[in-house]
Amino acid sequence: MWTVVRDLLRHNRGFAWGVFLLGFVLLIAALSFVSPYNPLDSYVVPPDMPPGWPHLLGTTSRGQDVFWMLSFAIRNTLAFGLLVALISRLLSLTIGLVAGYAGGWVDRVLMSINDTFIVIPLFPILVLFYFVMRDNMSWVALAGVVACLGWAYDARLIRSVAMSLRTREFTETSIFSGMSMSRILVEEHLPYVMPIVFSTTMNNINWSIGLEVTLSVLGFTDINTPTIGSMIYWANQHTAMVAGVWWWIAFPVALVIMTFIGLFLLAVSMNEFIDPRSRFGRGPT
Amino acid sequence: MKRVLKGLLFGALMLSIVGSVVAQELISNVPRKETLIVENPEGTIKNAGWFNIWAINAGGQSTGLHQLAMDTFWYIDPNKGIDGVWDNSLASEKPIYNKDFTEMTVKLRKGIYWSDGVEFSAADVLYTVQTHLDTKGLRWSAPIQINVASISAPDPYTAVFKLKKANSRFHALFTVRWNAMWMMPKHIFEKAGDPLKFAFNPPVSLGAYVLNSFDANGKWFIWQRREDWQRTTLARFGQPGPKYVAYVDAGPPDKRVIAQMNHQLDIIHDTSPEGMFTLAKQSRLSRAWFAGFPYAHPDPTLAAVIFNTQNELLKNRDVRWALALLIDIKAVSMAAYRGAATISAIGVPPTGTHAEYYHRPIEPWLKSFEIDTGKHKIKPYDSTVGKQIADSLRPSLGIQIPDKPEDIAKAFGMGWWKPDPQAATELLEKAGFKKVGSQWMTPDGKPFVMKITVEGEGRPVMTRAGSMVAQQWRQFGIEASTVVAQGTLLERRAAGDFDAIISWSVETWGGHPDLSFFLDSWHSQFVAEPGKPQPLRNWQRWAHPELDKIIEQVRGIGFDDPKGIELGREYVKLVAREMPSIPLMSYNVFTVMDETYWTGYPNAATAPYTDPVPNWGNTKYMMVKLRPRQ
Amino acid sequence: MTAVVQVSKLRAYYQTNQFGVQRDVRAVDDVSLQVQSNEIYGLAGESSCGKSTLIKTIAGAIRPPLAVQGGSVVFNFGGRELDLYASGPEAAAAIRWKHLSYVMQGSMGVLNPVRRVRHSFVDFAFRHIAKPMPQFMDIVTAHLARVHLGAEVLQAYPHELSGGMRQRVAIALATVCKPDLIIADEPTTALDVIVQKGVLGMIREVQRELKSSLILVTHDMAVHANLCDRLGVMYAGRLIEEGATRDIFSRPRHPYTAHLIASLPRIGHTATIKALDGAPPNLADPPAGCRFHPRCPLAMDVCKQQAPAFVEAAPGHRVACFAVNPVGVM
Amino acid sequence: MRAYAAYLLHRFGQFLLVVFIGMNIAFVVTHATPIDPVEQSIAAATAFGSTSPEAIAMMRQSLRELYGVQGGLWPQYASFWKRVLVLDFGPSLSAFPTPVSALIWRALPWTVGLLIVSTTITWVLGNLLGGLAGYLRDNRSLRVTGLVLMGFHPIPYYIVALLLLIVFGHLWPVLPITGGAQMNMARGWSPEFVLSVLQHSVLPVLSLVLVGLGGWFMGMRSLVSNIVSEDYVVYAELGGVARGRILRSYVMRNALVPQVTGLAMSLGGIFNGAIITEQVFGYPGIGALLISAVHAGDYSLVLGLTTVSIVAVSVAVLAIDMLYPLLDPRVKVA
Repeated sequence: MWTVVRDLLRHNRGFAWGVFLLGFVLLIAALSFVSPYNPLDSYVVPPDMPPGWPHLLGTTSRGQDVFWMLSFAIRNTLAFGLLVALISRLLSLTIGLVAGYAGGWVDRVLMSINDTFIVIPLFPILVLFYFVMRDNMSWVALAGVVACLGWAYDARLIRSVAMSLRTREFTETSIFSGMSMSRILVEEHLPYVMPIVFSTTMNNINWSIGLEVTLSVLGFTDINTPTIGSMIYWANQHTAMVAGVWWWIAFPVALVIMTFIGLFLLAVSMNEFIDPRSRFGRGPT
Repeated sequence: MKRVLKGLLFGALMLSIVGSVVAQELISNVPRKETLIVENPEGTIKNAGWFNIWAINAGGQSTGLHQLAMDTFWYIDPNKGIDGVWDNSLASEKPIYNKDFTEMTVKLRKGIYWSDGVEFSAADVLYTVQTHLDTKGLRWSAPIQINVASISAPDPYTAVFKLKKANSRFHALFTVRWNAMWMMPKHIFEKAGDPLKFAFNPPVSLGAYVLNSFDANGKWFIWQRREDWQRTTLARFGQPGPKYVAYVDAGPPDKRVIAQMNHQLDIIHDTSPEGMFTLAKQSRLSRAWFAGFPYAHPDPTLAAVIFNTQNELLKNRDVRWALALLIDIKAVSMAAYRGAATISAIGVPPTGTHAEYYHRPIEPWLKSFEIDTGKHKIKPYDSTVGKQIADSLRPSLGIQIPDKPEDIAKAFGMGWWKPDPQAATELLEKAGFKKVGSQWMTPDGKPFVMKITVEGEGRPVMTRAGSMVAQQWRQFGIEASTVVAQGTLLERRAAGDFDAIISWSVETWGGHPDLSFFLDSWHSQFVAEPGKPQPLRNWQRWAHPELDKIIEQVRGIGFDDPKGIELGREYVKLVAREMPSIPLMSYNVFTVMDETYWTGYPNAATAPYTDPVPNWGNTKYMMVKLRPRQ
Repeated sequence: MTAVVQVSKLRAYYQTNQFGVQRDVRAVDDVSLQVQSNEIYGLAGESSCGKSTLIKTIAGAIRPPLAVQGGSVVFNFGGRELDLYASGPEAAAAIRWKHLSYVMQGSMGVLNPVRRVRHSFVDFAFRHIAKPMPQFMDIVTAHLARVHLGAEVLQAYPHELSGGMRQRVAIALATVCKPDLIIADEPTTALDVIVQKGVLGMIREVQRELKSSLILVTHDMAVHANLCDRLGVMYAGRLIEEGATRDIFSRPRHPYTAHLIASLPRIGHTATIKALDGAPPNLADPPAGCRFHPRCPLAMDVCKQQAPAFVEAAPGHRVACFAVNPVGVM
Repeated sequence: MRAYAAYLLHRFGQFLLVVFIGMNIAFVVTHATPIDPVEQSIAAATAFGSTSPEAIAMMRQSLRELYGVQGGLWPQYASFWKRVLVLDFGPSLSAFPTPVSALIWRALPWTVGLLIVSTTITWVLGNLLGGLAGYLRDNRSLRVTGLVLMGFHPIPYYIVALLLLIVFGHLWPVLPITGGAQMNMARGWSPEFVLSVLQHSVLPVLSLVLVGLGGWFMGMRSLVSNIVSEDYVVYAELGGVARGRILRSYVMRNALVPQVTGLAMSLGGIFNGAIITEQVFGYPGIGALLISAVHAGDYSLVLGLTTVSIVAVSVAVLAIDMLYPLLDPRVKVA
């Protein structure tokens, strides 16, 4: 595993860049733990200061230090992405493996549902969910909903791998040796699909972060939790762009773009490593 | 290969050319110089082709429809008015009540015509009222059916309302403050069938303008001055300036600012303080109500922290007062308006004529006013807060900050409650709360949680105020946070679905001292069961015998009876003691007017003749003052 | 008799670069041979001895990681000479199919899966035959008859044809322009025996009619025996014996060749053939000296140090073995 | 032929399933909303004026009758399906009594236009460039294009739209940043109007295209770079078939097959993008309508919109699925 990472680092430019970008982003996120300010408090520093010293990235019109806000924001945003990825991985793994292994009508049923979730326009449904849950729509809840809508595409990939595994003789032997389906899936098949799971995770995190930002900016989330989205939301509330407080929007956008490209490069390079025939169909929402 | 790539580049080029080079006029077929472009805060009108304003929000109303095409008996101006606050519009004189207020007679002006040439007469009044009596679910059906026994027209220019019960404020229904019950054209509606299903497109106008064209997707409405504008009530003040008036959906605040910088939007309805400052700095010809800071027009609306007093914890006056004493109004004014707020300590907005009727006379009482924290008595009022705000802004903003006390009072308000955490602690402990570590606990030992409901993007300024109040409570050890109820705020406010909400339960005429406009609805007879929807405007769901007594006395006296002011002051003292909602400031609206094409907009210093906030029906008076820039 | 193709000192390696580790697989190592016009030249050897690579290289069908390291391939079509790797791709493209055609190993996948067979003929042959479309189609149909296929296959999609039919379509496609040289790589593997016979017979007919030369690669010595005029035997990327098929079968010089022939089943031959022990060498680092010595029954010390030269042991019969003639190359 | 029939049947079944599941989610969610359209209307109608409390009680009653929002869940569910089948969603509650369908048809053309134009551009351009990039591995300009496109690919629609808004609306204000066409211009096929519509669609389309291109580009590129090593391509080159012809009929032609499936699968995502883009650029499509409908607690409109969008997307997918066999003769029930 580590040798693989080392080799990738040494010989795959995309991977190296991805690691670099993400490393940077993570560093910023980590800094939030030593922040001198409480992210919920406003008017703790003079407002509207342009980037410079002591406020590296300037201050917001709410009297918050952009740099430290950013560190909290990116931390929460990443946490959100990870949570969504985690939950949706579980779903897509179970469904993908079972469908691929069981085949037959089980597969057909599962995949029909799967394709449904791929085709349905999710955004309207997400917005609706917000209005049902209103202020109970904490970002954890949101993560739950997003995850439940975002597993389908990867379940398909996993299924295709699982199908090929099914025909391998080691599967046959384990069946003959009387292993239960669940054990076969977990002990025999899981290791083979792990690589593809990793790479899809990156794309999934990207996708979910994209949703978080969009929803927050449109005011469809809890604005008390600082995230990249809610930062931009507050900036819009203060018409930061026209007021010339560009640093309030520019830096969050820049950082989130870094995150996207970083994760994305990882996904691409991992895919090249696993299987050169991989495709990326889905655009982020 | 190369060829293909070249082709692509070329395509991209064409795209940008389509975009840039063919830069067009803003509006086609209408000369910009003769057109006033106004923001309609309703945004995009879902149902653009619907002009039947008597059906409950079926279409838009501040699309120019109720500003330019509607009319009714009287207008009360939130500021000074063109000649006096009161204007007899379709009526030729003030309402005439019999002595026990069970009958109201209205004398109508002669020579007023609908835009299709039919004369306006008592017949239209009769038809309008009768239709509302006969039809359920029209906008004003309910109040008419509750109040009116019958209506008659002894002659074509007189209408007599027989009322079911005494009501000294019945004329308020026909007195425009933002809007009022508008007159229907009999000759159109009687042919139209069901008045609930009739679109009234194109609208026949009783105002000085008539519809020219509108966007099927509801983004813009263009009105045109009537050829026979002399035959409308506005004619008394001369010819309206703009030949065309366009009401448009100007998009989010930053787009509005951009649009005005490019002189594509003459009147911005409202923007963020920052947007206002940007325009003041960068757009030479942009004007606001105040020539300098704080710019904004104070609407006769009192923004407050409204408690749900049916909520167990908040039934106790001491708790409410404690929460009030934790607020530093200066910080709130900063957070919400960057200091551009007009604060008020009492339950009346510090606007229009109210300062001289209420704020100034009441101040001595406020200064001596005491509350008992259980341990000792304190005098919470600090008369210098307004001055403090002005002083704190002067270094950064310099000369545009007034220094004459009365100017400061006009711009920033007078005094407010001084923050007193000590007293708050004592009050809470008196109410049985306990502080455990850094966290306040309720009498039954749960953490003291306060959720402040705000409207979010809908009302940025109020959202910002809410977050600041939450922050101050949080810093004191109360688990406070804001909840965004975008779009659902009105409904949640009515349902009492909140601990505290940043909104307003006090709205007044502005120009007139009578408080019944909101006060009447505060009577305990209207307070809804917990969970049931509360009719406006007693959102705090607060009942008090003394209040009921005041209200009943107000009902008994005339609209202009000076005794009304006395009763008003009683009300003010009562809510100061009880603190059912914490008054913050007037709702300041950053209406920005661009003088590139038009001059003569209203302003505080030289022309306070009306409220510039363009979604007010009263803004029709602005049209006659506007003149093209020479 | 003129040489249609002249291969000299040809070297072609598979170069892989796995995470910085450079590996050369010397699939074709210093091979020289020539093919006369109107002859069938067979290439024999175990699988993965480099024969496929060799003819790929001759046909110029090289894709990375395969790369030519040295030597030359010179064609001579009707007096016009062409050095494949010296002259540019245009020149190479010009001779393709008109003079030089190619039947791929396992021809199953050589037809565009999403287009009808007809289009393949048009794409490949139309411009060479230079006749208006109707005549061209007649010619193609007639030619298909030669390989016992009806005109209807033209309208079919590849996946609608059986393996045998596809193979025959491929052969028809390769021969329709009457090229001077046809290179056939295992044309009959993956076909069942009956079909094999038919196809081979057919290839021969066609070749006889067209008077074109044919390089035929197969590991099946029997096929060589009854088809080829001359035969070259490869081992571990090198040509180790070459001569008239008759001579080689009657008197194989090289112990490896001998073994190959011996392993052919013969009627009335009951004694079981003792299998050759050991496996063909890893071409990434082949053994020093004669690459066959680890498995050779007659291996001598010299075999371990030096590689034997590839020289005439008899007229028109070349061998690389110290046991035959003790000449080495440094 | 029978294979084709079976295939079609299967796809159609899938189509029905998508619609069914989608509808149910929409129905359940909308009916779980705590928003009461009646209270919304009353609140909106009386927000400014002075209305006496008894009056409001009366108003509430009559609106309930008017809107007909009484009745249990099951009757509503039944009537919901009836309405779906005839595509009539009754009157909009936030624009009563105008029928929902009227509002939708007014907005739909804008969205559909936006989607068709942007998707076509994205898909064609992306595949073209991707194909070239995969075939001509070492073409500098293509490499650069690829990098740029891949840079945009992972960025969410909102951010890209925001960037465009700032650049062309604020820093270099040459393009309209709101609305669908110029104010007060007569609708129709007059050159001015068409031009104006084009001009207003530049930014929305651009944002959708920028985000979309990368996916197709990469997909096509990796497909092509695999296909060039397929036997039939190698063989065609040995056969001296013209390069252009090989690229078109052999490489691209085969790579398109999975890309078309990809298109069908990504339509949903693209639609989401359109909604957001419309919101950012105040484009008069159904995206903006949907959001305002949700704000207004207008069940019937929200339901109508969700239904229409789900059906529209699924129909588009079905159409693509039906064309698919023309592209790939080896059609089988997948």
